[in-house]
Amino acid sequence: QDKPVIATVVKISGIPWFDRMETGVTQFQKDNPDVVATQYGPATADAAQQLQIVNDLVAKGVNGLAVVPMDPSVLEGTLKRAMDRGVIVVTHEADNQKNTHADVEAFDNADYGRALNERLAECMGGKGKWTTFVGSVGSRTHMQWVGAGEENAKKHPDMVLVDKNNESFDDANGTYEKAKEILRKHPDIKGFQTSAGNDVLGVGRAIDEAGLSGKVCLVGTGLPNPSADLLESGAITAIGFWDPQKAGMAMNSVAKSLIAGKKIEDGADLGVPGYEKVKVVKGPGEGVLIIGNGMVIADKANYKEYLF
Amino acid sequence: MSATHLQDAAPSRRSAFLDLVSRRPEIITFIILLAICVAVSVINPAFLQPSSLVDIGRASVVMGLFALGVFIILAAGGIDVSFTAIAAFTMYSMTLVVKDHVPDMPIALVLVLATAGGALLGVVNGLLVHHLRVPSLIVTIGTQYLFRGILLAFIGTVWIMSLPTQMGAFGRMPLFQFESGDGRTITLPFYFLVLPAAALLTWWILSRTLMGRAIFALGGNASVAERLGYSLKTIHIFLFAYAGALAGLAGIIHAAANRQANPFDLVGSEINVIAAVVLGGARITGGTGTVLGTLLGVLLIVVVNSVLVMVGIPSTWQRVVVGGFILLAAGFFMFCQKKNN
Amino acid sequence: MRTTGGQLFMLVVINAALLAVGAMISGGTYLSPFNLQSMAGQLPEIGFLAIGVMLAMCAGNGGIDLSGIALANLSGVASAIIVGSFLSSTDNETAFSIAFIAVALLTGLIGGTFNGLLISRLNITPILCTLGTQMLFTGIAVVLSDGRAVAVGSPELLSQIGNGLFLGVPISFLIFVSAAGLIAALLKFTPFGLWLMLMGTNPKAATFAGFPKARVLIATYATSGLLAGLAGVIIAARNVNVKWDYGTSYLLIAILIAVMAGVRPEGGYGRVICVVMATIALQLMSSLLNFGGLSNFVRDFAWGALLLTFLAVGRYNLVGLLTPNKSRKLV
Amino acid sequence: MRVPRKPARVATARVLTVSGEPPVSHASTSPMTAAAPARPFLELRGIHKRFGGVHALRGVSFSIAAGEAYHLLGENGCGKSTVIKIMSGAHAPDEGEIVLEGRSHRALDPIQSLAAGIETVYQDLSLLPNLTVAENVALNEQLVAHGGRLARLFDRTRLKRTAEAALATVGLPTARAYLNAIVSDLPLAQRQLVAIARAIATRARLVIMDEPTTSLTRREVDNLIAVVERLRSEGVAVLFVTHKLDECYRIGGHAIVFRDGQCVAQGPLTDYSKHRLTELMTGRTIDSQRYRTGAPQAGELFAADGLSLPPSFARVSFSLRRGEILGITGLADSGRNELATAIAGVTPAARGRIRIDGKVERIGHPAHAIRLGIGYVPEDRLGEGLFLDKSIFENEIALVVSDLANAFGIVDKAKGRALAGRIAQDMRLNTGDIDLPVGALSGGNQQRVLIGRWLSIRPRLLVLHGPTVGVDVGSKDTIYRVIQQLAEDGMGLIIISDDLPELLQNCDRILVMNAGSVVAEYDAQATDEEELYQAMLASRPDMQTEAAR
Ligand SMILES: Nc1ncnc2c1ncn2[C@@H]1O[C@H](COP(=O)(O)OP(=O)(O)OP(=O)(O)O)[C@@H](O)[C@H]1O
Ligand SMILES: Nc1ncnc2c1ncn2[C@@H]1O[C@H](COP(=O)(O)OP(=O)(O)OP(=O)(O)O)[C@@H](O)[C@H]1O
Ligand SMILES: [Mg+2]
Ligand SMILES: [Mg+2]
Repeated sequence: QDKPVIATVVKISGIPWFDRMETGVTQFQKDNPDVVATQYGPATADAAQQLQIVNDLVAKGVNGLAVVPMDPSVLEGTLKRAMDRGVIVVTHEADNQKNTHADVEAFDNADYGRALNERLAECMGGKGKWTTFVGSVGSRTHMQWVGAGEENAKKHPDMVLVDKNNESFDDANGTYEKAKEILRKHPDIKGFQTSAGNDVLGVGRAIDEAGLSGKVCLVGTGLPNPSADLLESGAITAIGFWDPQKAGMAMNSVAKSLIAGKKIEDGADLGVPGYEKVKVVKGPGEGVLIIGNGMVIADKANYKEYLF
Repeated sequence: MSATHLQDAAPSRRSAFLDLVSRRPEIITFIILLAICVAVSVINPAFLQPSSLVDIGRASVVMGLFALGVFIILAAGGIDVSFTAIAAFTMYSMTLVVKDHVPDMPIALVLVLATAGGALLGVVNGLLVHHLRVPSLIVTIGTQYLFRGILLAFIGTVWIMSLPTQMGAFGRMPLFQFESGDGRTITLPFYFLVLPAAALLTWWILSRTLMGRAIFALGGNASVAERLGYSLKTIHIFLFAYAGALAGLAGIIHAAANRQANPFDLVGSEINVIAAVVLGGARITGGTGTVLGTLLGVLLIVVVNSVLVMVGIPSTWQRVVVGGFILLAAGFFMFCQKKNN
Repeated sequence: MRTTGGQLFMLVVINAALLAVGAMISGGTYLSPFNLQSMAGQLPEIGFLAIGVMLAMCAGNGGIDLSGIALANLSGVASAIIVGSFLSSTDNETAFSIAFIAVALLTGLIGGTFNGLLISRLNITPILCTLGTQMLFTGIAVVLSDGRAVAVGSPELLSQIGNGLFLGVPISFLIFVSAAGLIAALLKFTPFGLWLMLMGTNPKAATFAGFPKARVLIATYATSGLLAGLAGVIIAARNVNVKWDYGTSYLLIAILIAVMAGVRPEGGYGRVICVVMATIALQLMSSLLNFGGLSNFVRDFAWGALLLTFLAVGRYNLVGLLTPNKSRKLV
Repeated sequence: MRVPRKPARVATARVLTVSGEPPVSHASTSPMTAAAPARPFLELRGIHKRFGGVHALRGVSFSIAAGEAYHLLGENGCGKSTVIKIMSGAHAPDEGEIVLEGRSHRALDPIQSLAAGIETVYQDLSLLPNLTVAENVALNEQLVAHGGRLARLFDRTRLKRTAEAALATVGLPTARAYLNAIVSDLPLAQRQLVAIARAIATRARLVIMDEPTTSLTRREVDNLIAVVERLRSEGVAVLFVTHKLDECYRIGGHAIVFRDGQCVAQGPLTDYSKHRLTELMTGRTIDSQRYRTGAPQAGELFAADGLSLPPSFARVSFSLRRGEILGITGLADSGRNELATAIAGVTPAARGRIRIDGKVERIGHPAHAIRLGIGYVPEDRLGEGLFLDKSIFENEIALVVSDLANAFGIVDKAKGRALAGRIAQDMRLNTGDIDLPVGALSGGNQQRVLIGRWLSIRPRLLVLHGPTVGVDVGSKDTIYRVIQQLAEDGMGLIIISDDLPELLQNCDRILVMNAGSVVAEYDAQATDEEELYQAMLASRPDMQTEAAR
């Protein structure tokens, strides 16, 4: 068949976030029968495994790649080779990716980190000890978020950042243990700003079990469904996220346009909610950076509007 | 026909301490553990509160259960790396079954079935190890991939974020609970009891039953044990079934404590568990070790991992510290043993 | 007593079968030069680590090297930072490349020697030792790079190593094959190799025969470290960047390959050619599954099943039914 | 030391009660003294066994009666161990039948055999190195009592009682510390006794001992013979496999001679002379005269001056000339083993000096010793000497691997193969295929490979520790001839052994060690076994009184 093939490659398959993204890819396929869109992903969260999949897909001969890099830097070499072979490359969550035609971001990372922190400060009443969690110190976006949060907290001189950048490895149990330890070391801690999807669950559980729900504030990236219980109990103050389904559709939409030889202009409409009027700037490499407006901050009051 | 001279030929002339250490290497583990606790308390007196103990106790449960299984296999001269896959497998499929099919299954039955499921997968290991006649390390690398592959490819990958109520309740059920000075509730969960119970059972099996002795016999020399009439097949099947059962139990407890069943969890932590058992004094070549030592080894790893924040080590440095520590402990261990010979 | 020919034969058959199946399901694209090149380019990094694991296993006494990928990453990170601090990868391409390779190999060598020293001098059990150094090496890489990816860039020489072709064959693959050949020769023709294999079968007898045991052990782990350094160079060359947490899944896969190659975990026996063939088999299979669009979880399952099948075939001497078996006469 | 009067009987009674039968019911079959029962206890009929291409047993038949002693004799590899494994249930025969107490079986399994009272002391002892003495001795008794089922409680008091009785019988201590000692910490001789203790810890009907005396000293052998006597008087049959013909005559009983997987003769030992037995076993004539014909050359080659390694030996001094063969003997704990390993650099002496060719040297490591031209053939050839999985070729060149390497570090394999081939010829290995793994050779050939290894570097001094332990008469002959040839060539040799005829036949001088010191020195030609034996026991008051008893 001559239909262009667009392969979406995610960080790891099977987890809720990327399952949600897959619904977007499926939706896109349904809406666009003139392309073949499918999603792939490694079994383990390892950049090397993702790299192998991308390599094999290029060898197989796809027309477009929509990649959510585990680690943008690791993919540079391979993506360059793919582009040299004429494959259209679109990335997501990788605003530093050099070898890409377009990187699609749901929002500006600094804006997002600032927004999370502002919500935290509001809950803390602008004072008290707080700390941050990242998936790992190597995760660029996470570091950007907490970095922007740290910057934002300077507006509130009474907020004291302690033991920052704890690594959670996106493991709820490990995060829980770490959070317990922090609660023990700093009995007067008032706030947590977390980054990886599972962090709110681990920290939230620690807060919940210590009977501190409502007394300690927790704002971080998380998905509405898993966080529902803890949002209800008050252990989680608010969660921030963007909808991976829409991001998946946006990536594929960009890829399809680029394959068709079109260009994405500033203010363009990708036909996906949250990406109706995207900002397009020059990226770090030859490609462009496409920034949407897909940020959502949800709390107990409104999380039910986004059940996934 | 006296043989008094034989008695003085028996090894002597070592200091009493070294002698003790060579018979009970777990003493070294205990000393290291103690030293860390003292050092940490000096650096940060906040460590000295009951909640530390409770947290460490709770954090040891899953690793402790795994370690007991690894230990019993190590004692028989084998190695198992598939237990995490078994745990993930039983944990996830059990939760799935309860959630979708038998929502009001009593928690006791859930635990029993998970244990039985783990044992069943263990039996697969045991049969393979016995019939393929290759070191169990190799077989269990294979079954680790196999079990995990089956779980993720055919059973499911969707995280179960809201557990069936009875499982959630089990994870939250307190053994005791108290309020700390600053108004925080400190809870030692009920499931903590599973670890000492399993440890006692393991100790009892190893030291009070013929099977226990047979396990050490197998670890001493498998072909000799076979010649003396020990049924290797029975031992292999029991061993791996037991370790599998502990893994299944650990998996369910992990899910209940975590309030979610994540099929990606656990796999990847097996080398750490083996390290804990070896730090507890069991030789990697088999035939030695004690249950107490195993528990001490687990505590050692848990404590080291959980005092990093207390001591204020920045997260970029944590791996260096843990790695360096394992080397130091292992070096000290070998130093004491070498001095003996 | 020895079924070495059988193991190799099996691996060759498996590889041939995988290629045939691949050709069938992909309608030929699987055998296209580009895909073959792509697969050949992918396998050296893990292949080097597997040879390292094999060497450690051959030394006996529970020998194993868990620190391989950690050391490979450390080599890349350390070298990128050190060399990057006084040379620029764009201005001085060749000098940068050569310096980068040299420092990475040296780092690997030092790391491996460190393992060897701990194991031979302090008598630390290899599994504990390399677990500890695995964390240590990773930790140092994190501290050096502050957890971030370090850019190496693509200076001419490095990029040739990573992506270049020679007579249609990826240069990285050629490097892998020649390094493997060199190690094979080292094992077969030098005193080191003979000592290593004899020592692996009976360490006590090795002492009595006056072997330089400590030196052999150190050399073994140092070689394994050097190979890790080489893997680090290839990773850097292919990916343009290095990072401390690259390839975490390689740890078990390297052991899997060694075992599939028939390396004896008790020590004393292992063949490099078998490790190379096993690496190729895993690569073929993994690419095959990606081609078939199957989920990567099926790959885990297939690897496990393949390994167990291998063991069963060896155990019940199914190869013996296929190959003419020269039965040795005992005296 | 307390010695229970009839420990074996104590064990009998106990086993009976455990197995659930009242002791009385068994009384009718159990106590048999000299009067042989009507039918044999065990009979083998036309047994065949093949291992791949090897036809190890070709129609073996013999029978064992209660209360009798049997000696299974034959060269290495003639099938002795195999037939034992068939009786103990470790192997199943390919053809033939096993008649046990009148019941015919195609094959036995280990538990069946043990339950019938067939106990085996294997050649490799089959001890569990990580378990305690008590467990090694008495655990199996409980296993057998439960019919091999493992889901049973294990009874510690009973373990202790059984172990104490059995240990006392073979003359080992029964103190708690000893019961709880780990077997791998014991010296070889004691391990052998522990293995024997295990065999008699149960209600044995037939005790099989595969070369049980290889590492026992003469006194321990005497003790063992006493144990055997008592077993026989209780109606227990004993089957020995041994290469020490002298011991057979001391024990008495029947000979069963194997050659090439077949039984070539059986009958009362008294019907056969030693010479005749040797002929039957080997199919050729070997005379047992003194091998030593040459004489030492002038000039000191090696001297030990006040060597000490407390608590094993102290102030040991002696010297050795070029071409001289020095024997060293003593009881197992006399320090002779440690002296041997000290010279070899395995357990370096703490004090004292060693002179080689007049130069004072310190030996801290085996590699040291080898560099100085001192070779050492360890007693435990499987554990410490050979690389079993590796070929004869690789085993033979192990010492010269680095010498065979050329300037580029490449080992010259052709040269190595030529060397190994020459050694194989010199040592008269009975295979020409030097690619065969050493593990596939018989014990005698393995020992020849091990000694042959030293021919590759021609050391100045060769220390042979138990050079013919477990080696048959044919191989012994070869080994002795090689030893003499080496001495002729000017090499100095030290033989550490408790095979006194061996020392008398081969040495110039013999040193006797006792309690860590050299207590006597004899000219080998002017002394005899009796004198040596007395010197080994002398000066230890407790033992003298015993010898008198
Ligand atoms: N497991 C086995 N596999 C192959 N061949 C074997 C095996 N066991 C024994 N054989 C062969 O059977 C023959 C008889 O061996 P066996 O062990 O019975 O000899 P033996 O009489 O005990 O010798 P020795 O006096 O040295 O103990 C030998 O030629 C040997 O090669
Ligand atoms: N697993 C095995 N595979 C091959 N051959 C074996 C095996 N086990 C034993 N044999 C063979 O059985 C024979 C007898 O072995 P054993 O260990 O009894 O030595 P031996 O000949 O009895 O020597 P000695 O008389 O000195 O004890 C040897 O030829 C040995 O190679
Ligand atoms: Mg034998
Ligand atoms: Mg023998």
